[in-house]
Amino acid sequence: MAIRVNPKLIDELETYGAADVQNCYHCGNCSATCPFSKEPFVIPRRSMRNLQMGLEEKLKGTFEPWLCYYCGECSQQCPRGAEPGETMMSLRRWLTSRYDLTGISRLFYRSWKAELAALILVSLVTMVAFLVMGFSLGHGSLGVYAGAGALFPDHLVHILDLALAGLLAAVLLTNAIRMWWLTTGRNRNLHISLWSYVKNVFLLPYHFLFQARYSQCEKKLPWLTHLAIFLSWVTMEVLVILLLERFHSPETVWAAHVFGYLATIGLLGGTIYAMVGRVRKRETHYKHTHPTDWMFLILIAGAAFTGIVQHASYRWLGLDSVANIAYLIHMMFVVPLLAVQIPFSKLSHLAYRPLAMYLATVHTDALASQQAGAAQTEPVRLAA
Amino acid sequence: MEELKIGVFICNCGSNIAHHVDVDAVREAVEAMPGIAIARSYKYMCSNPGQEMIARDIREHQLNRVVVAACSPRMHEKTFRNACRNGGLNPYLCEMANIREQCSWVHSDQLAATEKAKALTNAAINRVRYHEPLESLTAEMCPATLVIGGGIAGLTAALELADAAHQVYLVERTATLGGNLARVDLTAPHLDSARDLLTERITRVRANSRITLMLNSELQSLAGYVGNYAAIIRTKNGSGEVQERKVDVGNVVVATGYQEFDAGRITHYGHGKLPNVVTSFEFEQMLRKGRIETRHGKLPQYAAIIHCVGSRNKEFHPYCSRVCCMTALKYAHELKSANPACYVSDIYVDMHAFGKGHEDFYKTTSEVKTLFLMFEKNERPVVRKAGPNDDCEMLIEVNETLSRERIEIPADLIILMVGMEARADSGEVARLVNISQDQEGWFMESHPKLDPVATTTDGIYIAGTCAAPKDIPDTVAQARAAAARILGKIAKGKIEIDGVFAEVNEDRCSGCRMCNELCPYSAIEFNDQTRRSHVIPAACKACGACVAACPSGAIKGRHFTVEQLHAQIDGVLA
Amino acid sequence: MSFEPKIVGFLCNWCSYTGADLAGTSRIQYPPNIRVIRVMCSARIEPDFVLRALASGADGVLICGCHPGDCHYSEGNYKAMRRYPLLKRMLKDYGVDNDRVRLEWVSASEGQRFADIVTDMTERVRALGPLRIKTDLQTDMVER
Amino acid sequence: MAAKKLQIALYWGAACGGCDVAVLDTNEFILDVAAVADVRFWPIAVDGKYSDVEAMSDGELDLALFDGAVRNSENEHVAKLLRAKSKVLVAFGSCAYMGGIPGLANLVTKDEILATAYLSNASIEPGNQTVPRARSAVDGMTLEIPSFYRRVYRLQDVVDVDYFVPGCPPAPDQVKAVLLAVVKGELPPRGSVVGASERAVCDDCKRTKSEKKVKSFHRPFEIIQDSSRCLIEQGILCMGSATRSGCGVRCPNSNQGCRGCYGPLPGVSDHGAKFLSALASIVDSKDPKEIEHILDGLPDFISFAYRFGMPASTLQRSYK
Repeated sequence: MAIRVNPKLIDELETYGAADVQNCYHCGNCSATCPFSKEPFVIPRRSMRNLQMGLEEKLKGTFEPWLCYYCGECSQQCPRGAEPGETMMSLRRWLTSRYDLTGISRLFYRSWKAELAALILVSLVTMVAFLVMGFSLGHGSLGVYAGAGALFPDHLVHILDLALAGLLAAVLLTNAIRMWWLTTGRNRNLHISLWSYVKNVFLLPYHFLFQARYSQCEKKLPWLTHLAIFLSWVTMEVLVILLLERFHSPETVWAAHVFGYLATIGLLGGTIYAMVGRVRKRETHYKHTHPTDWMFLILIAGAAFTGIVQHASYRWLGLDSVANIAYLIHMMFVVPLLAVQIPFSKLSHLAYRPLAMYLATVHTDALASQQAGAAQTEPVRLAA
Repeated sequence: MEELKIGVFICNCGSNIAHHVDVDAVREAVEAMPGIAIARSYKYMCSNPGQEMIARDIREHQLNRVVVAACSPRMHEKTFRNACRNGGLNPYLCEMANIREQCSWVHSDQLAATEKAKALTNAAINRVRYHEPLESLTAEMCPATLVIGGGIAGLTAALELADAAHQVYLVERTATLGGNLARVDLTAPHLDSARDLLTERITRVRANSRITLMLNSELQSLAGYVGNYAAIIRTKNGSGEVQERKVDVGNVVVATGYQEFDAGRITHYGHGKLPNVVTSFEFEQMLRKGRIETRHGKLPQYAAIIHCVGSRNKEFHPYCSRVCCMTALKYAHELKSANPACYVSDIYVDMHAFGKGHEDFYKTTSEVKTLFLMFEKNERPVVRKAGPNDDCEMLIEVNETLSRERIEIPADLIILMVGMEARADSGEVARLVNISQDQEGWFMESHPKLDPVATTTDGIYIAGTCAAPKDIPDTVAQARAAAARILGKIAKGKIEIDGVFAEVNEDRCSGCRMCNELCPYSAIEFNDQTRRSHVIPAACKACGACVAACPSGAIKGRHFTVEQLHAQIDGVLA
Repeated sequence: MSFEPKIVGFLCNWCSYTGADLAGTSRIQYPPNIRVIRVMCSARIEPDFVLRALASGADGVLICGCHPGDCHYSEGNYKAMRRYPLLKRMLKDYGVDNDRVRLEWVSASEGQRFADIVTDMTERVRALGPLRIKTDLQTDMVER
Repeated sequence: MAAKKLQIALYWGAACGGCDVAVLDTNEFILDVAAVADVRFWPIAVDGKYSDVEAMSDGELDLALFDGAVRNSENEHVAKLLRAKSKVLVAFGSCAYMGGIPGLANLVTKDEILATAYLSNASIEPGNQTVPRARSAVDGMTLEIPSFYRRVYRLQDVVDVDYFVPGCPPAPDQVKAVLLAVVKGELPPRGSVVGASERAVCDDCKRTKSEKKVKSFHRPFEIIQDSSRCLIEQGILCMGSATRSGCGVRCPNSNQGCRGCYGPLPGVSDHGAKFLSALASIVDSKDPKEIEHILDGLPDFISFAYRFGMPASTLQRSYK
């Protein structure tokens, strides 16, 4: 059945950051240089083509953009300056907005003012909530940072963290299922055995933690910076969720704190490096910056910095009230970061990328077995 | 017959001949034959010393015949004829024996190769005994030229000739000048106006006193040969009655152009049935009126351009019509500039952007967001009316090659890039001026690479799209090339007719007229008064068909007479 | 020593002679039994030449021209196409085996084809043995 | 003193006697000849014997007209005898000049001829099949008859011939012209053909000639002919375009195609091959199969092409 061409889709993708896609005349240089473009995936040319022709259903049905780690080689090779790298980035943004049923992600990507407003709103709400919680419910005082009478007692913060984590996990999970459905579930002629699903499950945590695929790119530095930021962020999460009390105990438990310091350095260093890169625009993947990229970086950097201030003022300077204020501001960065960025914006890729890797392997196995079946019918060709 | 003094020169050609043929044995075998004044062998006969040796021997030994046993006559016959001429001997008194391409290179057995070389040399000697000196004839060259076709090619050629102060008769079938170019608004890739190109030419043609412009006229007949053609032109004036006028010309430039492919022949495109499917020329009319709109006066939101309509496929024409790709890009630009909100899809087979500035033009067309869709040339798209809930007039279904998807393209207006084909009446024009056509009906040039504007018939030149599809720069270049060739001949004043042609011995011709119909160049005229046939030397191409067929043996094939060939047969079997 | 037939070849300048030259430049080997006479067009070859060649000692005659439609003079080869079958019928009545006289179309690019034709014809005429018209005519004049 | 009378002789080799009759056809003119010439030897008309000729001195005869081909040893013997005895020996008529109708025998072997004549012929009763032999014993005597050559020769193949007069038979006025030329001594250089034109029959033929394109060949009786139009254009075989004129276009004027008895034009070495070349060239077809079909309309073309000149053809006989 013929698929309807929709020339208007390109205009829509321009709002997601794509540019000059129409210049591509399919010489195939990009796919030739892309290290990940191997059968059955043609990265980035197939997506460029489907985008040019406005085949929305096809675009929604592919996870190829998630297999691209924006090394920027393709954009350098492109004779027509069609920026395939940036197009793939914009496709990831567009896909994120497709997976999110609420439509909020689409709103944020289409107008950065909306997203900024949302962020500010959420951070204000967080501030008010914490203050109300701190002064009224917990009867804490500004001057006390830890222990009984602390402005923000550990157990309250825990409840808040867990609640937030649960909410985010739920949202992410629905979007991930929708991603599975769009790319694999509704695909009639792809028969994937349950065993194949189970067998490859280990890929999810593996890619989540190590971004193994990113390491296969030619230049290793981008992978390392990303890994540093990511691991630091995970460490912080773990520390905050599990060892919060230990942090607030008077003596310094070096065994935990050293991880804290490392994670903070990783987060701060990585984000500053990324921001400087995006300002200088020397590497290809830092040439084009979408507003959402800025907001994402600013939030992390802000969270990390305020984290340090809070820790230093409490741990080293003993200024509890300053620590409390710092902690409040810290939360005003962290909550919007988690509440907005994860489900509706850039950070959701932490779920989509590992899932894409996993699905890629599952797809390849399924296709291989189907072809194997087909291979028998191929006429055998004896060695020359 | 004067006493024969034959010089035989046998070439080693380095080792090419000497490697398999014992050259000295051949020389010794030939030396003793009657009439041989001198027999030599030499390393490279075609070298300057080799040629000088021939000239010197002719003078010193008063040679009146020369035989050169060396490579193929197709290679160096001219060289050795010149050598004889330099020695003061008529060039036609020289004969070659091919003992390289047809002997040493193809027979490794040295004994057999040498025997064969002897036989071939002996045959050449036998033949050269009967050679007669031949002089090339000259004929006056009439400086006037007939140009058929008033398009850009005809206009350019006419101007070029008239500017060189020569009389030109420009014959145009229709009432207006400009031909196909007059039906075009802008030209690719610089979007300059076709009207400006033409008006400049037409005003100069009308102003030039040396160009006799004959509109509504056709060539009725053309008789004679290069330099001496008599053309009869038939003109229909306003009131429908016909006058005929005879003009004498030396050369003819055929610039009759092309006709567009009838898009109706491809039923899938629905031209003629769906109102908004237009051909490129119909779209040009829209552009000239300055308003791009569908038949219902609506600005098209979706426009589609389909390439290769009638070109590059098995069913209609295998060749590429060369100009449609850039014209299609021009339309994409014009559509977008007329209505920026219009989504243009360009459905093509391959993008032939071969000329100057074409690739950039292709790139800028991409930049204005034209959607390029490729299809396989023999799997043409199908156009159908869209359904009620579609937001477009028509849908084009095609297998898109780049994405290997079967797609449907929305279109409110479809422009068919119709290809070029030979004019329906090109057969008559070809017969009138006695030139041949290839199987597609295009006129055949004398040599596709070395001689593109001349034809195998001397004095008849072809320029522009009547020979093959081409764009304006090539057409103008060919028109000027044809004019230059003619000016070269006019400057010489006389035309040289090669000495080799057929000749009727009127004392022997019985008027049986067996030969009249055999000549494809109608070079044999029958004189009703004297009841004798006569060969026109200039028109005769020396194929020898009439010589062999004349039952009285009254037609002599100069340089290929019966005596010469009989002698060669006996010689080769000696 | 096996019988070496003498074959006279009449080749047209524009196609078959050029094809034979191409066989040369490509060094395609073929038997030396053929001796080529160049004419401008196969239309110039008269049946009389064939008979004269046979009477002068040839064991076979090969006539070559351009493929129909390729003739440099546009219709020359059609004349050869018409004369050859009538000559072939006459030769049959003369008792000369039809394999001894052949008409073949060879284009300027068919060097290999020319070599194959010459090889094939040489073998066929060798199998037919010597024609011996020349010697027979000489003995006619002596013994009655 | 009265001019010495011309001594002339006529003889007939393998002939039908038509040429001798042609001499008489000059009607009263023969009396003028008789007035100026003595016919010393003319087997058909006067009683001269071989012994009379053998008794003559060499060159005694001023003119000898030899008609008929050389088919057996007697023809050759007399030819050599007359050659010796006469100043001018003329091959008179197509048989002597080109082999004529008897010459067609060269298409078959001597044995086939004898078998057809004496063995397998319908009119021979079985058991009475005797084949003539050069020497045979009859009534105790040996009977010698001239030996039957294995092929037919032209006069010039056995002796030197001074002049050739073509025609089967030569037209009476041509005979008269030849005799007058001899009487007046105005003869062209030795070896040339006399009594015929240097142009083909078409030159004198009154039929209108236009461009020649033949789609099919017919026998004269098969179609209704247009007597004003060239025969070959109507597909009727006529060798006039390749044959010397001089006969007064007798055959085409009686709606019958010329058969070429006056021989080829000067410079043409093979009469039949030349006509073949012309005829085939005007076959109006470019398709090999259609050409073969058209040529099927010419059964036994060799016999038509060399009807009067098989021994004069390049191959002279068949090699079956």
